[in-house]
Amino acid sequence: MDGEDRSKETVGSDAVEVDWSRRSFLIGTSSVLAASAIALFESSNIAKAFSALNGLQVDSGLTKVYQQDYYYIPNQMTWRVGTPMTLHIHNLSPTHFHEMQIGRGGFQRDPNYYTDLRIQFNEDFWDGVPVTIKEEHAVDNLVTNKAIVTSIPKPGPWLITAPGNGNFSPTLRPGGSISLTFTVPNKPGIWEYGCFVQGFIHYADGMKGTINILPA
Amino acid sequence: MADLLIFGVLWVVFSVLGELGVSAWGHNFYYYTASTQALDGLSASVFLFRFLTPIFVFVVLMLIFIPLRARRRSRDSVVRGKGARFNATYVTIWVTLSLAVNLLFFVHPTTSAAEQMFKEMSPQAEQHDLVVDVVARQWQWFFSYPQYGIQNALNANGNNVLYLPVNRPVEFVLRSYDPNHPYAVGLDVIHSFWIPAFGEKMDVIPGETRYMVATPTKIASTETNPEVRVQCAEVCGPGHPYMYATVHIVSDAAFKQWVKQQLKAGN
Amino acid sequence: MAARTAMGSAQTRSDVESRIEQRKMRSAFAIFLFSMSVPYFMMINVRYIMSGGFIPPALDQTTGAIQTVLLVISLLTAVAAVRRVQQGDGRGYKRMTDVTLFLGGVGTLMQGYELWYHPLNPMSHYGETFLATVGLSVVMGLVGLLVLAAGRERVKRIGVTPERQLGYELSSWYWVFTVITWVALYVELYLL
Amino acid sequence: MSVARIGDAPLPLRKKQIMPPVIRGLLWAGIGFLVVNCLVAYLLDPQYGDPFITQPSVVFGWIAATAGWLLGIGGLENVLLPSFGITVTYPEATGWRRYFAYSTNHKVIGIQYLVSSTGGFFIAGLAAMLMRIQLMGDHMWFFPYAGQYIETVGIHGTIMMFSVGTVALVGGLGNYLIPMMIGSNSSAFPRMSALSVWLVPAGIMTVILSPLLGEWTTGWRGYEPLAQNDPNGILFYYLGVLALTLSSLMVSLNLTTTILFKRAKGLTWNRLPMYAWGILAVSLLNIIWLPEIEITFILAVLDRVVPLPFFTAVGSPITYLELFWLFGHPEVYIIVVPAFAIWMEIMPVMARKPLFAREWGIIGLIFVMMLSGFVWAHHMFTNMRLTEMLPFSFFTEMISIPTGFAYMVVIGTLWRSRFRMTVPSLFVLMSMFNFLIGGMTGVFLADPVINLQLHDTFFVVAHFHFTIIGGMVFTWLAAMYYWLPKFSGRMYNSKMGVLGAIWVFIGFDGAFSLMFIQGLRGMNRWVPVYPPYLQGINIVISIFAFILGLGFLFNLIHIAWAMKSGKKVQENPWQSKTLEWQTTSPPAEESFAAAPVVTGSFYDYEDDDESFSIPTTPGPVSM
Repeated sequence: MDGEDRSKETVGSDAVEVDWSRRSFLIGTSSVLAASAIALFESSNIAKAFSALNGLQVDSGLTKVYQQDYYYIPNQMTWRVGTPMTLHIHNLSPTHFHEMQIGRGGFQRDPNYYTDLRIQFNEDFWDGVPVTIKEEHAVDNLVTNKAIVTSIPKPGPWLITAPGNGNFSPTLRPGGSISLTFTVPNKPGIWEYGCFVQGFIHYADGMKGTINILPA
Repeated sequence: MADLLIFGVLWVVFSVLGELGVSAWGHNFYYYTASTQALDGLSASVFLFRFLTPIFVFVVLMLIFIPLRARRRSRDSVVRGKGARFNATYVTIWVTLSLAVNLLFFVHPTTSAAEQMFKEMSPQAEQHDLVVDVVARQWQWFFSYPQYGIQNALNANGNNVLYLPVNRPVEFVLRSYDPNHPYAVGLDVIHSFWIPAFGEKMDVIPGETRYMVATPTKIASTETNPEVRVQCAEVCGPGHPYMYATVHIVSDAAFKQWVKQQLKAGN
Repeated sequence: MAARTAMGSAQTRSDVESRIEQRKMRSAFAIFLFSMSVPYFMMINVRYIMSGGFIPPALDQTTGAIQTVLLVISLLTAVAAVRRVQQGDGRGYKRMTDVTLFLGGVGTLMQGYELWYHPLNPMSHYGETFLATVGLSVVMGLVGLLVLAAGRERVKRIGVTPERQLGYELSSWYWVFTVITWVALYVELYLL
Repeated sequence: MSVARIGDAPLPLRKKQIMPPVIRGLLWAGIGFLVVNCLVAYLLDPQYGDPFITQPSVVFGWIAATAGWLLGIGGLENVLLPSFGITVTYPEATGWRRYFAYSTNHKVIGIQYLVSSTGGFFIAGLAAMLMRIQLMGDHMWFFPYAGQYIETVGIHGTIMMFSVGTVALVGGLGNYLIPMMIGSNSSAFPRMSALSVWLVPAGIMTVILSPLLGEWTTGWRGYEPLAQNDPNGILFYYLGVLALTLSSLMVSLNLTTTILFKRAKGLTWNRLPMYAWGILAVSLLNIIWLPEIEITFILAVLDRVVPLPFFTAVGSPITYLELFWLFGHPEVYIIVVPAFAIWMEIMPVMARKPLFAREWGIIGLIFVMMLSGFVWAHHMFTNMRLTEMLPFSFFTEMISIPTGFAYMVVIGTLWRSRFRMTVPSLFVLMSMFNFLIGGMTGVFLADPVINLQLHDTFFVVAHFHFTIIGGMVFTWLAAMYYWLPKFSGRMYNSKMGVLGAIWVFIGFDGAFSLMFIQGLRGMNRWVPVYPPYLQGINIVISIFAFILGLGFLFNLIHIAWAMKSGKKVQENPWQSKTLEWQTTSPPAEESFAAAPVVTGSFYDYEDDDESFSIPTTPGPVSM
């Protein structure tokens, strides 16, 4: 609401021929359009190319996995058999619960009417693996299944050791975190990890990743 | 005058054809009805169809007939139209009729059917109803039967399932929270409880309790007709399409049997 | 506005024409203010939907009262600035606007202080509406201050002519609008 | 711009190479985003795990980016600095360049709006095609994840509603035509609309890029409390829509003032063109309801960023629905009211007859506008108290009466006319037919008992597509063909135009009338997977939808071709009497060399014969 338009008045005495180059305009706008298209549709491939550029980086020691709605950062890792590891899982979602199961060998499926939902992996990575819980914060529950679990923090009712509750899976409340210390067992090959909470929808919506475990 | 006559004849003919079509197909408007409530909605729809058909035919015919009749041919020497810029009779009839039709619609199917629905949902009418507690969470339905002590009705595969006896009013008590994480209110969103064959749906709102009443009229199940299923109708996140449950409408005896079996299974 | 300059300067036109033109601009400004008042109506509604007439005892009544008094004084100086500009007194306008800017700036700062160090729980129904409503007022206040500062700079650089007078007037009126809405919000948030 | 002072020797022109404004705007937007985002994310509000983008940082970064974009495109030199009294010469672009720069010419702005809208239409249309591909299967097969499909639905709806529906007929055609129709050479606030037009591409880009922050699954409504639960992409939904609605709000302020205060001499309220009435009605809706929804969206953003619990599960989720639909239903009238006005604008010209019962047409527009504020809760029959249903049901049914007046006026105008069956009139008839179906199915939805079955099914999807595509997009095409000679001085190819009309009509009616049936058979909304018994009908719908998409593309290409190399025609090929046709086609920089004076009604065709007279004293233009 400022009222005046003065720029025009002065132009007359100070005539300038505007010249902005057609080429820079075309290149600029089309590259922005191309960049947005690439950002939308090709971002995952670009990320893959970048991670391939980095080469094979084997995780050891403290390895952090962040959980978001509905994906993991990172969604691929490389481990080596016999390496001592501390897996620090942190749920960054402000609202949702997340878990992290590791397994392979196909899925147990939900035999329901018209959908094909995956419940959990057939083979549990943590079977018989000694795991130490180093710290925990806002853990909803930790199903130990057949893992050999020792807990440094005082185990509460969240530690579910009874059989029949599914695979080893720490379920974190929003903002929760847990650190698991273990030595990578002699189970080389490609493993998958995923989150199957909330009616198994998180996995169905892309919350998954792969671990390549190299032989020693 | 000739135009008016031709138009009138066409209107009557097409309206009659339309009405015949409504008679032949109208009862099929809901495709599959398995509750009295669906039948109420269906009869309201058929009534609307009956009344709207001549109106629809009138306007569509006008939109086709006039341009064809009044079309300017290349040999026309006169380019101007001849009609009036105002015709009190036409405007009066149009305005009166549209007002009358809308008032009628408001009185007849709208208010009368709504009153019927309110009556079914009144506390007196619900005394002998079967009460089913429905809990919606992202992205699952849970059903419990407090009158029978069933905590969480499950089928053999461990999926949530809804069993209803035929011809007995059911009162669904709808709530949205996560029974596995009742302290995590952040997970609650709006869902909508819908059984297509029952002809009604009701939203499930976090922090509130809503009710829906239905009286099943047919023995059916999701396997025999997929319109008999519980489906979430309000978008509730990526799991929304998977948020459904199977429904079985069974005879009274079969329902009692099912209750026993559920209690035995400790559900 | 640009159309006016395109048509030529004020000297070539009759006074009547320019008065009509000014009336048009004022009416357009009124429409603008009408539109801008919708958010305030909404926030007042939202408060009663969310928390009814509840006023928490923790609310800092003193700061609220002081900032309201400051802003009301700045409203008076803004009106005085309009008077000055109508008399063609650019220097007077600038002086008055300086006072308005100072008082308004302090008032808005105090609002910002309340927003930052609020004694209320933001998860409570009153707290959330309080924060959002005061926040709305702060944002509108900052815009108003920016407009006032623009008017002040402009008058310093180009001075007042009948042609440009309306812009100065309207920037002051916008501040008056901001203060009036704050007074309404103050009554609604602190008293009722 | 080359300027020579009369009487002087021509000045030597200083050549100055500048960055193209669009590029400069993008650059400044990028810099603004990076700087402010990093500032907030790393210094003011660092969060655990050092994420580069946090919710607060992206909000402030977006604000800085939008400001940078608007300033870079020319706002700095033309608006911000002058308002502080600082004079800078920023040369005005000429030729094709001015369409990509800040320009105060209402015709340039109109074209800029139209191009942005068309871009949004085809982007959102592409999203619709992707959805239809997925729906050809009953399980996830095209999209990897269900959330992505639902997000695509949301992007489709958002862009269609806020950058096409509310913009094309108001910001686009309104900015171009309204000043000419009322005999003015400019709109009331040319600098405001010169900036507001650039908010549209900014808003579209924001919504399109929202997946980068994370999928959001609320559809075009940003529904709470789901929005609080969704990943961060919802923030870009709220911010993008904020930019788009802000643009529409500015358009409305500008056009209302223009119509109220810049009318030509003799253009009394009795003579005001129907389209101006339509824009006036729409603008009043915009002026009231857009600030309302903007504040609602800001509250929703605060819910996530601060956080406050307004609309979360522990807050009052129903309040968001009320506030949204309070705007949401007027929104659909914001979309169709200008379409009604365009029917009444085109039809008398084609019928060579005075507009029948003009007052009733205006009454219809005004009453639709007023009643639209009383009907919102029919979107909420499934979640409101029973006792509250009937009043809203009543008003919803009553709003069909003023809507019907548009039909009454057009039918009365056509009766016993000399009707020219041209491509615009064909499109208008098709639009009226489709909107009629949309309106009639609305009667079913207004009935609470039936609504409880039909709500949130594809029946509703079909219903509102019939009103919006049928009512608005078909009319938009009619308007584009009708005013094409005005824009370009050239004419479309009749055969191609008729082909385009029939093509779009078949695709549209085929796809969406089947959706009624599909909804009745139990297909709910926002689902990429569905029970197998619905697959057959979905495949047929998808095929019709692809036909429709290609049809729109065909019309776009045809219109673009006709503008560039169609047959040249005389200035007033339709022999229309409205003022915008009393100028050269395409109009000169200043539409009217001298201010026109209106001496008669624009819609009196009855007294004319072949030699057609202009009801205006156009001044030097025609001499």
